[in-house]
Amino acid sequence: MMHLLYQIFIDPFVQMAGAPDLLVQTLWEGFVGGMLYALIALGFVLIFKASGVFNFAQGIMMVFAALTMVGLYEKGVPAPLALLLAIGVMYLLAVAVERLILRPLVNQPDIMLFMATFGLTYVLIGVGELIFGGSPKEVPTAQLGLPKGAYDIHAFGGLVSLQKIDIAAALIASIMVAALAVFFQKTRIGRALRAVADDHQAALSVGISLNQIWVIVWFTAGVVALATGIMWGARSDVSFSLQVIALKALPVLILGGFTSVPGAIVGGLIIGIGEKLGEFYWGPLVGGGIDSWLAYAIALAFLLFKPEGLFGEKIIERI
Amino acid sequence: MFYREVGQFKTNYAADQAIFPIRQDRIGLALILLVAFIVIPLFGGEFLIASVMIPFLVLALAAIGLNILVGYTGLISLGAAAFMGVGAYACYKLSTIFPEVNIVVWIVASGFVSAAVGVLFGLPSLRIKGFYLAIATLAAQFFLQWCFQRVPWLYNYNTSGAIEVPTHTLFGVPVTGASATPVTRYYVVLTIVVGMTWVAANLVHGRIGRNWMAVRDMDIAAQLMGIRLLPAKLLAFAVSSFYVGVAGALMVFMWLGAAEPEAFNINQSFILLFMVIIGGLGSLIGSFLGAALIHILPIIVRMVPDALGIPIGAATVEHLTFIITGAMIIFFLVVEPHGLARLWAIAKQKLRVWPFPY
Amino acid sequence: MANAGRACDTFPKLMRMHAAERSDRPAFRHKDRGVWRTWSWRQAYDNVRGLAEGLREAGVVHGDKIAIVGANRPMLYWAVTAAQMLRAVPVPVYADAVADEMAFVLENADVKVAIAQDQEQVDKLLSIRDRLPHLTRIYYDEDRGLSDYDHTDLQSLESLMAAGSAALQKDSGLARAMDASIDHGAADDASIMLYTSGTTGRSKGVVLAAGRSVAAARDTVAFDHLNDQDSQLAYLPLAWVGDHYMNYAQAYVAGSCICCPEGPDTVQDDLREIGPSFYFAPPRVFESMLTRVTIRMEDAGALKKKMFDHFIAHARRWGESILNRQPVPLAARLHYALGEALVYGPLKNVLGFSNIRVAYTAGEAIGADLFSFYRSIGLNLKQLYGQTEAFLYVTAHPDGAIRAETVGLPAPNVHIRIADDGEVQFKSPGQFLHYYKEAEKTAETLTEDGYVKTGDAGFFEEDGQLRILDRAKDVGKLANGVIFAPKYIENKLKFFPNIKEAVAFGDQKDFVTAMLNIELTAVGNWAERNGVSYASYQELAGHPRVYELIKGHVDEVNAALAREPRMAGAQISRFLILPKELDADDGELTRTQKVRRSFIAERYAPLAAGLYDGSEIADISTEVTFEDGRKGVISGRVRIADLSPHAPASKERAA
Amino acid sequence: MSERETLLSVSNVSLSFGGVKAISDVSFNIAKGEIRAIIGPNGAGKTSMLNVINGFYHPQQGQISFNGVMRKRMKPYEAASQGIARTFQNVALFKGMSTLDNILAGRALKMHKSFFWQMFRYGPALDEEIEHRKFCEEIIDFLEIEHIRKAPVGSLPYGLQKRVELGRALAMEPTLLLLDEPMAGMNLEEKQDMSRFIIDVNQHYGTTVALIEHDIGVVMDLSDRIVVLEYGHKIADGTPDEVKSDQKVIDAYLGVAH
Repeated sequence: MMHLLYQIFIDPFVQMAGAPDLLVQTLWEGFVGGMLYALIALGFVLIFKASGVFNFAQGIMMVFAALTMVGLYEKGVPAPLALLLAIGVMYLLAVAVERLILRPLVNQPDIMLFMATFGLTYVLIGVGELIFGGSPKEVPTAQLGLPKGAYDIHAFGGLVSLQKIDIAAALIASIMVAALAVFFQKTRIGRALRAVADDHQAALSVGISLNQIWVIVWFTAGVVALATGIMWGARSDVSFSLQVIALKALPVLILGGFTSVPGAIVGGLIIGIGEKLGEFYWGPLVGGGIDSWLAYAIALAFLLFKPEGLFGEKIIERI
Repeated sequence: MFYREVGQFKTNYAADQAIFPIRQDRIGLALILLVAFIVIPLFGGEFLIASVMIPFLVLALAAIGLNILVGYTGLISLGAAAFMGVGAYACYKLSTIFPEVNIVVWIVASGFVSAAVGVLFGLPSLRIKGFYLAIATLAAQFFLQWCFQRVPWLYNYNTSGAIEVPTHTLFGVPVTGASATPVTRYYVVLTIVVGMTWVAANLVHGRIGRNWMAVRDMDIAAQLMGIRLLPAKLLAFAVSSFYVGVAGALMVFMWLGAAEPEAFNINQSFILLFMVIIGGLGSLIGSFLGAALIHILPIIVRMVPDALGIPIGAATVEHLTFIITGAMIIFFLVVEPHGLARLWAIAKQKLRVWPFPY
Repeated sequence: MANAGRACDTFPKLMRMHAAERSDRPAFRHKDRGVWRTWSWRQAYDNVRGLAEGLREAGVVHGDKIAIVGANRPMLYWAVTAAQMLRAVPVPVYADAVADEMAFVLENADVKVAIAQDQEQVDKLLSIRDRLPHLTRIYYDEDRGLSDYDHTDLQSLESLMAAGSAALQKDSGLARAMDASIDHGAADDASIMLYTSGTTGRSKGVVLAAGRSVAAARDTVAFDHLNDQDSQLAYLPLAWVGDHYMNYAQAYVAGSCICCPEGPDTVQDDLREIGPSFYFAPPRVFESMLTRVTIRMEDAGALKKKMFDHFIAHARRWGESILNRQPVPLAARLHYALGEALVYGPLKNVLGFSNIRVAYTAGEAIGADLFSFYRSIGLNLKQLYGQTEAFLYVTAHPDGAIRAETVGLPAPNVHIRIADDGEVQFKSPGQFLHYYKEAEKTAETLTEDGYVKTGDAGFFEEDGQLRILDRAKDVGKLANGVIFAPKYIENKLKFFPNIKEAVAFGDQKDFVTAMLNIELTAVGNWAERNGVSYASYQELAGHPRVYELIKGHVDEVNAALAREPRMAGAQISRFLILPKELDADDGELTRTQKVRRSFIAERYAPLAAGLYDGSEIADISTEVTFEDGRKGVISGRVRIADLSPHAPASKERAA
Repeated sequence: MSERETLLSVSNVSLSFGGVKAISDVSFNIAKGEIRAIIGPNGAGKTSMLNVINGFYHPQQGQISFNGVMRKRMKPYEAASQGIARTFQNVALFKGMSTLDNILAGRALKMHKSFFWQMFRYGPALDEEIEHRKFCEEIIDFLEIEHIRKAPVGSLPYGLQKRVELGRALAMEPTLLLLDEPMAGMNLEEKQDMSRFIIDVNQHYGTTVALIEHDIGVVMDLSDRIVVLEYGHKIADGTPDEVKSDQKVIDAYLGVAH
């Protein structure tokens, strides 16, 4: 018994202190993962804020977008053009979603829209696999101007290896987050998007129809998904197994709250880093693979104390 | 049109509160049971019984379980398959530890294990609501699935990592394993499903069902009427998990004969949720209809191209199934958000007031 | 059995017999608190005895008058029998009567005890109590809202009955006395007093004798083969002879079951639930039912509508022949059978008519179309002609010879003759004794040889069936001498679903005119379909397009009148649509919903004048009574429409 | 009125949401058997007051005692089990259920038969169900809603929904009945009906009623005493006549409305 307690509560920290380079390496990987989680979560937040839809398909949109780009490339389309085409496809998707799902389901309870995004998930999986096949694909990083290789830094009493693609991912993620923040705060459309979350009438007064706003939001979320998908893909491969990773963005949302951009970032980092640390230092105790659920457990633990998330608005129930 | 309700008056509350107050419904139900218990075993082929009816019944039972939670109590769960897994593994362990006990007893008992686990994962439901709760149930899904993979004790340290069902007998007749005939397995499944459906109907039509629905429709008002949310929700989790767990045990023991942890993955959870949504939230009939549609659809997708002579790969069939399922969900949500059950209710209402339109 | 030999010539004796012979058969049902409470003949009889004993102890004796005010409730029917058991005379009063009307009846009848259904009726009774010196006690059935009332002279029937039953239980002497009281009941006892609706003038209390009532009911029960397997829905006013005869008297004779609906809003549902085998309704009920059928079918899908119309057309062609067991080609029969499965059967099911063996309509003339519609879908609907003074039946349709225009052959043991001036006169087994306290009126109504003057003009058709034209004194002549039968014309108008009420004028005038009421449901529905917007009944009634619509109907009536030689000269030349619905509360209709023509002519004098002075618009301002009893004034301009008459059918075409 | 026993007393209650004061230092009491109205302009804190009374909100300051018992933080279901029932400003019926089931749901506290019997809908469970159905039928009869007994409440007109909601509250056999704008959105006739029901409930069942209502005419007719709130403060408290002639009330409220 004592041994078990020791293994849980003491030993991991001894390990961390004993090999700081490994700790830093783990933290870095957690950080990069966290940034990407944050990016996926951001897609959710965008859509939730503007249309009140909890878009379960966000994860699959990421896979679908990346798959479209890579699939087109594999079919002989030059990479930059494939990227542009993929962006175009995401636009078409946004239009289709607005037409076929949002518009007919407007005024239905939120749960209905949530369920509809399940349907969307399935359709996207089916279509993606039907057209591009189910086998994993490699992202043409070079053609997209993404770096390869790693910087090896000798520090913390050992070797810390920073993959260049990870650095690029972290940078791009940061840039996108910043860009979105600026977009929301400073631009007219961005303000309209924020307004629409609170009051549909207010949005109309800005001169943009609700339907246009939905298209814009879904398109933006699609572009974010594309970027995220390429990053993840570049780190591993593009395949539908990425979808499970996308699901990890959900605990991020719980943590950060559905409506908060900073929440998505902080939540992403907490989950990303917590998960890596947990898997690396505690995972072996129970046979490993705990990263499949650890993120949820962390989020759940937070949730029990703060049901509205870290940055969510305090819920005052009115009757 | 077939309903002739004139003269069907009730002289006491017991008759008026009956689950099937209309005589024609009772006759219809009796006919369905007659077909299920006699016609299908007598005239159904092995394919119909083993590949259509048994899976349909098992999935319907799971859908009823999930419907109790999602449809009747309004708590979304994305982890139903994991609870099927709990039932399956519990039954597996129980029957290997005590092989001499009747397997049907263990199938039912495994429901209790599932219910207990369900209550555990239902605890956060008091503080967490709506989408947050839906995501929280994913924790159950991933954690339990991880257990099935990583806890060797659960699968008796088999090298394959899968569980396989040995032969068990009931009154000397093999009911599980390779030597059990489909008809025997069908009867076991059918009896359990019919019995449990009856119990579910009793529950949802009584005080407990009303409390669940009150919590679902307006939890604040429910509280102010003295309904305590946590017990009501936990009971829903327990009953739901019980049903789903028994369905899981039936799935492995009566249908597949063996299972890997992947059988209980998140996709299976989604499929169950689809059955409930397409079938109709808050409807037992809907659970059956949804299960029938979602289970039978792929069979048809597979058979149609064959029948038309179009060669089509197994992978393509799967992709098409995905697309059709997804499109169908969207279609149903747009056209009839309350699912097949509502269509059935509308059709029934039309028949009752025929020739009037409403 | 003690009473087997004795003839049952009173209702208490009949009830005692049923209690013995079919003690467990249902006698009464009442949908109360959501389910059909049922009382067997035995239970009902015991309850009645309890009530009777309670009333006796309260001092009710032979000859006392007991008012009964309320909707159809077993308890109130029992009160009727309980009164009869004591040889007192029950006086049912229309439940929707306003306090003033009620005061008249109760005062006139010297009522000693009043039995009320609920708080509403008790309130009315208390408000008129000063005018009723003989009234000693009030009993009520439903206690809601009454607990705080002064109970000195007020008591619940429930407790009265309980006390009475307990007393009978305890004291066998009392029980024997009650038996004796039943035995003492004699055929010529006054059994009930029903007030006429008073189409003309004040209402009169018609006193009916027990023996005659039972005898009349026996005849018709045999005529229609009613027995203890039958059931009927009692939803018509207790005070109306129709209810007293059809439900009370016939059920007591046949031993069938009286079913009381839950409330006025649920009659249609309750009818469907109980599925009676015998049904009685005035034409307006059948009419509004058909209107609803038509309106609901308007909303049906094109295919279903087509199917419905097709089979209804087929039924109109063959249905009555099939019902009348006349020879019909096999193909048509099969076609009809298919229709029965697809349309008629389900339609009868939703209307609650599936189990009906015999249905009657009476009280007013019924439109031929309306009448044959129900018959064509297989409902054995028949017409009867009668009045309170006859204890309802004078004539009735025999099976197999049923025509909408006639009211049938004389009922068993009824003698009918047409007086020289065309008035129908009869002598019947159920015939009344006299008008209460109105010897003069009684004498006026009876001929010297004991026939009753009906006041209706009519004649016998060749097959011996009676045909009623109108109230004899209403039949007038136009200035040019043409016969003018207002009711005849009004009925033709009212057969259109869009027209609710019609009042025709023309006596001593140059031409015929009419004031109409539109039927809000039907016309409102039409308006919705045709994009006619309106904010109020008044606006809809005055809408030019509604005038056009109604004008079409009036024109059709004219065309029909033109085909009848006797009536061709009495076509409608001008009409208007009244801006408000005629209402019994305003005195424009009787409580049985018959129009009071002269009253209306007076009340709407400017309009009546407008109809004849050629003006296109007339102004009117009139008082109305709202639902809650408040009064208000409706005023406005009413348009008057002109029509050109049709040429009478030429002799050549007729030949 | 003063000699009547106090059923509920609210002392110095303050409530705020994230710094915004909804109720500031309000005290008043409700006597047994009376009809007590709480009136005031929109946003005066009336609904919040009801929410405090039935334990849905917890005041930061002040105390509430019910039936002589001081209470601290109370859960809504505890308030319910002590006999406080409630209707809502925006009808809060169980939309997926019939009228009858809604009212039966109001009997939740009185039904106890075990899960075991419920499973079979037999024996004690069925007996209990029938017993409570009987009780609910009395309410249905009382409120004259027989014709919509089996109708899904979502499809009913607003006025009837309000009536069903009252029925559901009555099913709890409450000692204190809180009505939040029972006549909002009703026409004259429906208002008269509702007033009659409220008076009947009060007189014949002896139920104490506290109600919020905007129709001043109705309030003056119905209530024994009235509390007037404005911006979370109590500005008047007394009989209808006293309140009507109170200058502060006239300035703040009545003057505007009339």
